[in-house]
Amino acid sequence: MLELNNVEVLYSDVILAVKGITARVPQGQCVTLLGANGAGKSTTLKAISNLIRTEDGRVTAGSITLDGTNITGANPVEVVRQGLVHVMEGRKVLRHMTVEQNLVVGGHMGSGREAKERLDEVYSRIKRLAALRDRTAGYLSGGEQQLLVIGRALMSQPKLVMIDEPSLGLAPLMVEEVYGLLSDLKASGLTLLIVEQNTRVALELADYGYVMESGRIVLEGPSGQLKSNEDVREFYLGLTVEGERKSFRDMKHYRRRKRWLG
Amino acid sequence: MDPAGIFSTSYRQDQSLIRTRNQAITLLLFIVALFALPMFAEVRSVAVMTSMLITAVVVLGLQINTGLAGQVNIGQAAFMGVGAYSTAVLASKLHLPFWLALPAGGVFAALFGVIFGLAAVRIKGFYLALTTIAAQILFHFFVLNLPQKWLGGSNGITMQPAELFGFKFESDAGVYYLCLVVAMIMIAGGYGIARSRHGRIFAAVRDDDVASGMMGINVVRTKALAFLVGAFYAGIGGGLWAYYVRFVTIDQFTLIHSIWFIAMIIVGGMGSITGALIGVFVIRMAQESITSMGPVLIERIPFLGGDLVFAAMNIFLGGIIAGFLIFEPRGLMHRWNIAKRSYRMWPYPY
Amino acid sequence: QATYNIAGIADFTGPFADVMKDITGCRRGVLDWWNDEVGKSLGVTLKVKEHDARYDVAQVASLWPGIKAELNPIAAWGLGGPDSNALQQRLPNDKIPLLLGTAGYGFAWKGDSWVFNARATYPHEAAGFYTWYQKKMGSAPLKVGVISSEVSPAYVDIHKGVERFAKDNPQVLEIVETIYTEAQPTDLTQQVSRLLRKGATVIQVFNNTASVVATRRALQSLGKGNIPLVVSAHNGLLSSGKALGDLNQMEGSYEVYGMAIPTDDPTTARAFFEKLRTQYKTQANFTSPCMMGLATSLLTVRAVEQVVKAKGPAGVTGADVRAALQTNAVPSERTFGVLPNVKFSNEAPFPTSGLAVNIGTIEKGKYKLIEQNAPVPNVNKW
Amino acid sequence: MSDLPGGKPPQIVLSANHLLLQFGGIVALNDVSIDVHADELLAVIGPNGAGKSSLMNCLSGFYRPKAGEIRLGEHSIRGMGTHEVAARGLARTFQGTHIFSGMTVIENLMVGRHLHMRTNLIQSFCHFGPAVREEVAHREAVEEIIEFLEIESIRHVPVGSLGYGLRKRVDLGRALAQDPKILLMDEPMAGMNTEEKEDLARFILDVREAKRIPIVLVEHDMGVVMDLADRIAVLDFGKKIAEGTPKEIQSDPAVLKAYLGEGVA
Amino acid sequence: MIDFLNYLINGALTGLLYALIAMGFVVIYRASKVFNFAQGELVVFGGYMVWWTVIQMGLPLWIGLPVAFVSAAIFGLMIERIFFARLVGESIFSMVMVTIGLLILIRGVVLVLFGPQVRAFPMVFPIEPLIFGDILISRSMLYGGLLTIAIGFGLSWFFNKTRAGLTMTAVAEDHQVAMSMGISVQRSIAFAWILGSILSTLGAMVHLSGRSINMLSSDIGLAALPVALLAGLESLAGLLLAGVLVGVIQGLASAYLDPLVGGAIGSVFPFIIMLLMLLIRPTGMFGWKTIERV
Ligand SMILES: Nc1ncnc2c1ncn2[C@@H]1O[C@H](COP(=O)(O)OP(=O)(O)OP(=O)(O)O)[C@@H](O)[C@H]1O
Ligand SMILES: Nc1ncnc2c1ncn2[C@@H]1O[C@H](COP(=O)(O)OP(=O)(O)OP(=O)(O)O)[C@@H](O)[C@H]1O
Ligand SMILES: [Mg+2]
Ligand SMILES: [Mg+2]
Repeated sequence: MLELNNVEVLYSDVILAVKGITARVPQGQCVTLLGANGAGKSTTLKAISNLIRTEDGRVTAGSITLDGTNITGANPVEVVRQGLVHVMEGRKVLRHMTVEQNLVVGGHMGSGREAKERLDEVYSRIKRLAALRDRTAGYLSGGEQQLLVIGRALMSQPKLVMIDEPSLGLAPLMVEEVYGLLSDLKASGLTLLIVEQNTRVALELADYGYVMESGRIVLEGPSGQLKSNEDVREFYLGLTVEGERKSFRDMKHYRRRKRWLG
Repeated sequence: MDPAGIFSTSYRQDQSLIRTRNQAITLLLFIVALFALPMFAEVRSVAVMTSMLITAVVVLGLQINTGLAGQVNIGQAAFMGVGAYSTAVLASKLHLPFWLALPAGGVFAALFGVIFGLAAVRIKGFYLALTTIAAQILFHFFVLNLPQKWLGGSNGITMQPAELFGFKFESDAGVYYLCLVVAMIMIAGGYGIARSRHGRIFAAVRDDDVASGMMGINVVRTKALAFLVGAFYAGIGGGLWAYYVRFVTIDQFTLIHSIWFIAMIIVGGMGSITGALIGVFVIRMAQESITSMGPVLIERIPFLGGDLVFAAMNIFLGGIIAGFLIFEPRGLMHRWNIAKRSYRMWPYPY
Repeated sequence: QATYNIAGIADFTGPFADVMKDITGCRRGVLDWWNDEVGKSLGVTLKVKEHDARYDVAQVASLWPGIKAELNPIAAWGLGGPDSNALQQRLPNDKIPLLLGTAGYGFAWKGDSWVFNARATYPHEAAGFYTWYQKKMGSAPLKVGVISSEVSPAYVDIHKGVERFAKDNPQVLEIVETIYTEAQPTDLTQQVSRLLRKGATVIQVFNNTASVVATRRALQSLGKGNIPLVVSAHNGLLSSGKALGDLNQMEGSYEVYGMAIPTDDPTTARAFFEKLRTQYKTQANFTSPCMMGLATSLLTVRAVEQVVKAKGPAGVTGADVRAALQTNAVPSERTFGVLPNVKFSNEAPFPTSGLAVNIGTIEKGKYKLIEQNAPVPNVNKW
Repeated sequence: MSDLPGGKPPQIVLSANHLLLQFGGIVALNDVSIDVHADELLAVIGPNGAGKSSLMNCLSGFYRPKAGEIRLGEHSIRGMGTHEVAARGLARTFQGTHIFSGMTVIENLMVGRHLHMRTNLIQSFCHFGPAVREEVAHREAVEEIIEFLEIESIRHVPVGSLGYGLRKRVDLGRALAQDPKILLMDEPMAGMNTEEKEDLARFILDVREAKRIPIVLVEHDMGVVMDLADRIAVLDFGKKIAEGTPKEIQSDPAVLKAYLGEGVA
Repeated sequence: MIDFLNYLINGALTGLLYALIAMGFVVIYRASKVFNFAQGELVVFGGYMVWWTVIQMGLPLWIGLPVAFVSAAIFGLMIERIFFARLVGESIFSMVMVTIGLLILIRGVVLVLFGPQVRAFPMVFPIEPLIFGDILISRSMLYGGLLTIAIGFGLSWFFNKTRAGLTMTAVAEDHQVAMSMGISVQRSIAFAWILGSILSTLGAMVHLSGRSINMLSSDIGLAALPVALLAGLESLAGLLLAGVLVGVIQGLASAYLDPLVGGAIGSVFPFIIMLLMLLIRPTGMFGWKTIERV
């Protein structure tokens, strides 16, 4: 459905943040993009939705296609109209507007009636939001905001949703709730591209995963396979080779293995 | 920034402005050239340079206040006016020597500025920017309506030329040197402030005043300080202006002047001292060349008529500013930095 | 043929842009005429070059040294405030006289000046009018309402001067109130009706045309169209009339200044202007701004004549021109009646003795001269 | 390390008593009290919206609690401005990123040194002798931290262009640059992968060892909390529902219900 | 007493005129987050459009005015096309600064197109005032005032209740977020400027009806500024209240204080009120409070 082939992204004409990555998100599947800080995950998503243009960045090489149509450097508005929504890092709610207004705006495309229906649909999917209708979004707690931005994305009836770190700063129960939501979205046939740091839950949900390091894809494969990959186990799941969790207290006396051999 | 291969070997060197010998030499030559200007350049350009230097001082203040500390200020001309009037009053009524009257003017302007600095503590963003317009209005009103004896009201104040050890700064060249020396001190100071502790807390408050507070920065004081510095520069500029024209009236310090000052820091690039200087240069050059183009055009194509030609000039001026913003919204300095960055990476493309 | 330059400072993009064309046009016209009919025989040619200073002191100040170096002028022509503000202090060193077509200001009332206003101050001119009008109306002192503004210090200077004159001459007039407006007043009905309730029988509007229009409209909407306004040269009856739609709307109002009134009446000034337009293709209309242009330029050329007659065509300097201006009276006929007899003294930048003003009005929709050379009483400094 | 040698009662560095904080209808903090002992790491956990950040904000003087008392060392800091609290030696890092995005990493850390710098405006203006010397001196201090956090490579990079995780690291560095008496950290590990969490955990342990300052840590990653914390306080709906050692907390039914959920442990 | 009533009523009406002009600011702000410094110039341009169609072309009002509004709208659109289309995604700040460039530019354009002369402005509203006993009210101001109230509430409803309005409000919240939702920031900005120009033309119509127009007419923009800030830059209905407040205080001040002071103190009052109000409520009476979560 979504295909990137060796895409390069350049910020303010000097910083090459993504150095040619190739990836594909098949229809109806959930793909996750893992990687260290500054690996270029968010950048990749911004490149797809072409929001990088607001940060003085641009795609300098490669192509991005959605259902066969080339959307490289397309107007973000077009991208959304094509059915691809980008939920940005850090729960970007419209802070001064109420929850309901946020959702209404999310459904700004299409007729008023459709919007109304979708609104009810979202409320029924995400029960919490219904209760918060008239609260000012800026004052919601982290989890509520995360649910809100996802709900807002749904308002535009997307075919594919890209979510940047949905579990960022969420409490365990909240993480479960959010991923619960994501998995039944997936079940209802929505295609998902998720950037995550919380590798465990991400790999639970995802069918396929990519691992980025400093702008390149260094590892990819079906999530099952990734889960069993040594490096992923060590660096992303924090498991010792024997498989039980390392204690964070041992960090001091622990030397990092040379990584990503082969 | 240094070309690839050159690295700083000490923190002092890493912090200093001038790193390589060539940079030092260029700077030196430039300064020499400035001092030699009246000897080779024709009168017109000396006069233009003089007004540029004065403007530079004022705009530098604006840059520190707005570009560095992020407190947008559209009342800079009013601050300049306060300085000019204070200097004029002190010099002509109390007969202070200029080396006292000039700084005093700066101080008075600074005091006036602090008032708005304190307002800036609660009022932020556009709201602040627009309240500083009030400075303009209040300045105008008070000068006109306070007793004539104090500020001359509608009469304005006439002044004698600045005088030092019997030398009168009266000739065009004389005034030029006066402005040059003062401006160079102020510019050096500008760089000093920008690079030291104070410049940093200004920028900190600009970027995130909540976090700054928790870094132990007294946000109230810092904002007030920013306005104080900015207004002080404006005041010094005003004082120079007073000694340049030797007659001050309110209509020399109007809102439109403030707006031009803003335009200059934009074109030059927000937050950079050098940028401010570039901005002043570019805009004043544009203005001057356009005002001198006018008469020429009229002589060439008389049927156009003066009104049309000169009106068209305004379109150019506005177009220049807008053009700069459209094609380099972050100002010339930003373009320059990018150039330097890629130059540093050279020969690698990115 | 010796050629001398004159520096023309113009304001094509500032507040006086609207009157600029006529001023510069008529200034040039006079030079064309003079070079052709007088200069040739004297062996002198005069040239003017205009610079736009936007009525902005900063512009004038930074332009001037260049102009001076480029043209080395023997005289400069300006408009008013900013020009004299920027230059008055340095002219004595530059040794170049600056001539202005506007009336003078109180703040310029200083001795030994290098600035010359063709006319006395606005308060002088107003005084001339009120003295005449008070006699016309009978014995009781006039009740005057003043519309002014603080947008420019010049306006403030004007009403301050007039207030002073009223204080010194209670038998002539009493000012019921001074009202302050913006550059473009919104509805003035309230303020004007207040003036009327305070008994104003004439309203002085010396600031700008917009204010004249607003005041006039206020009077009309109050059904008091018969109350006369008195205006000056820069917002005269013609331009105000045009701004109102047609001259009739200024019916019964007056304009006053120490220059010829640009009516269609067959005056010598009119004849002179016709000559300029027909013979010298002058691009301008016969308006009060044009009069300012004529006044400045005529004074200049007459002064130059004096100098040349005295020391020959060679080596005429700005100092000579100033000396000639200060020493020689210029009788009215030498300016084709554009100006009354003008005699500068060393005590002020404008003529202070033997002053007279002309008064124009609209009568039955026609713009006509109603009084010539009305004497100006003594006005004290304010 | 709460059981100090000699078993004498732990010395209390920071204490908040019966804090009450409201926003309109919402009660963000409801009679919350915590003590921070010398040289301990106190973790504060709780569901989203429980009031953890609000607590941090009260402690650092950003929010003014309606009622309650806050003491840093012996004197009360209630009602003080944030900069005064900071001046008394309290440093903090932020949930989300609150760094000075317009400046480079170095400059950010140098701002952290602000409290310890003395040059006045005039000296900065001249930028000679003392000003420069002070700059250099503090620059050395900052370089140590940079080395410690292993961010040498991005020294001169404008922070605005850094990824989320690196920003958080700079944030920590800035707090350390203040060399505080006590350090509050609000979700420092959010948005990091396990490896980076391990690094950060290492930094935290190092800080404790090197500087021996108490730390209050708000964090959602149970693994981190359970491993690093000496004591844990649990907030829920603005109330403190439990406090104790990781062991106790892990087995506390109320906590399991409100926060951990049955699954995690 | 009657005087007092007169000042009160007319002050209120003048205030509503300010509010109408200020609406230009707010609409543009509310749909693009850009504060337009060239508002006064837009007013002048709109005014000249009316002058041009009605006086110059001699069209009857009922044709001339619509034509004027349309051409003003086109002008607004052109501004967006030429200047802001390219700036989408750039910092708000640079957009705001572009309006400063516009200010200077439009002045030039107006000078070139319409010349500097003071022109007669058509008599859009009948000149004779309404008279109730001793109270007299200028019709242009009264009708203008009523119009302003209607528009104020209308726009307020549009921006707070309708989907289209909220969508633009989203743009005012954050361009990037709006884009991520597929909202066309560009369209929103275009709309803002079109609406802004139309409102300005309306303002010019009320302000100048039966008076005169030239460059200086742009000062009204400055006079309206305090009203916009007093109300808060996001609030449309609030403008009405703020306008009345400012208008009345200014009216009374200039009526009773000017003579005492011997100066135009009335004209500084709005700014003083504004300053005080902002010190108490930093985002005006009804503006969005800044949300600071740490
Ligand atoms: N606006 C920008 N300008 C310049 N460089 C940028 C910009 N945004 C990101 N970068 C650079 O691009 C690289 C990738 O950043 P990105 O935000 O995509 O990382 P990430 O994988 O999302 O990290 P994190 O997990 O912390 O969010 C980083 O090295 C960063 O320095
Ligand atoms: N400035 C504020 N104005 C209004 N309500 C606020 C404000 N700050 C916090 N709140 C409310 O107080 C409650 C506690 O918020 P707080 O941010 O402290 O929770 P938290 O425990 O930090 O949640 P998270 O784990 O998501 O950070 C929330 O309901 C929030 O909506
Ligand atoms: Mg990211
Ligand atoms: Mg929190």
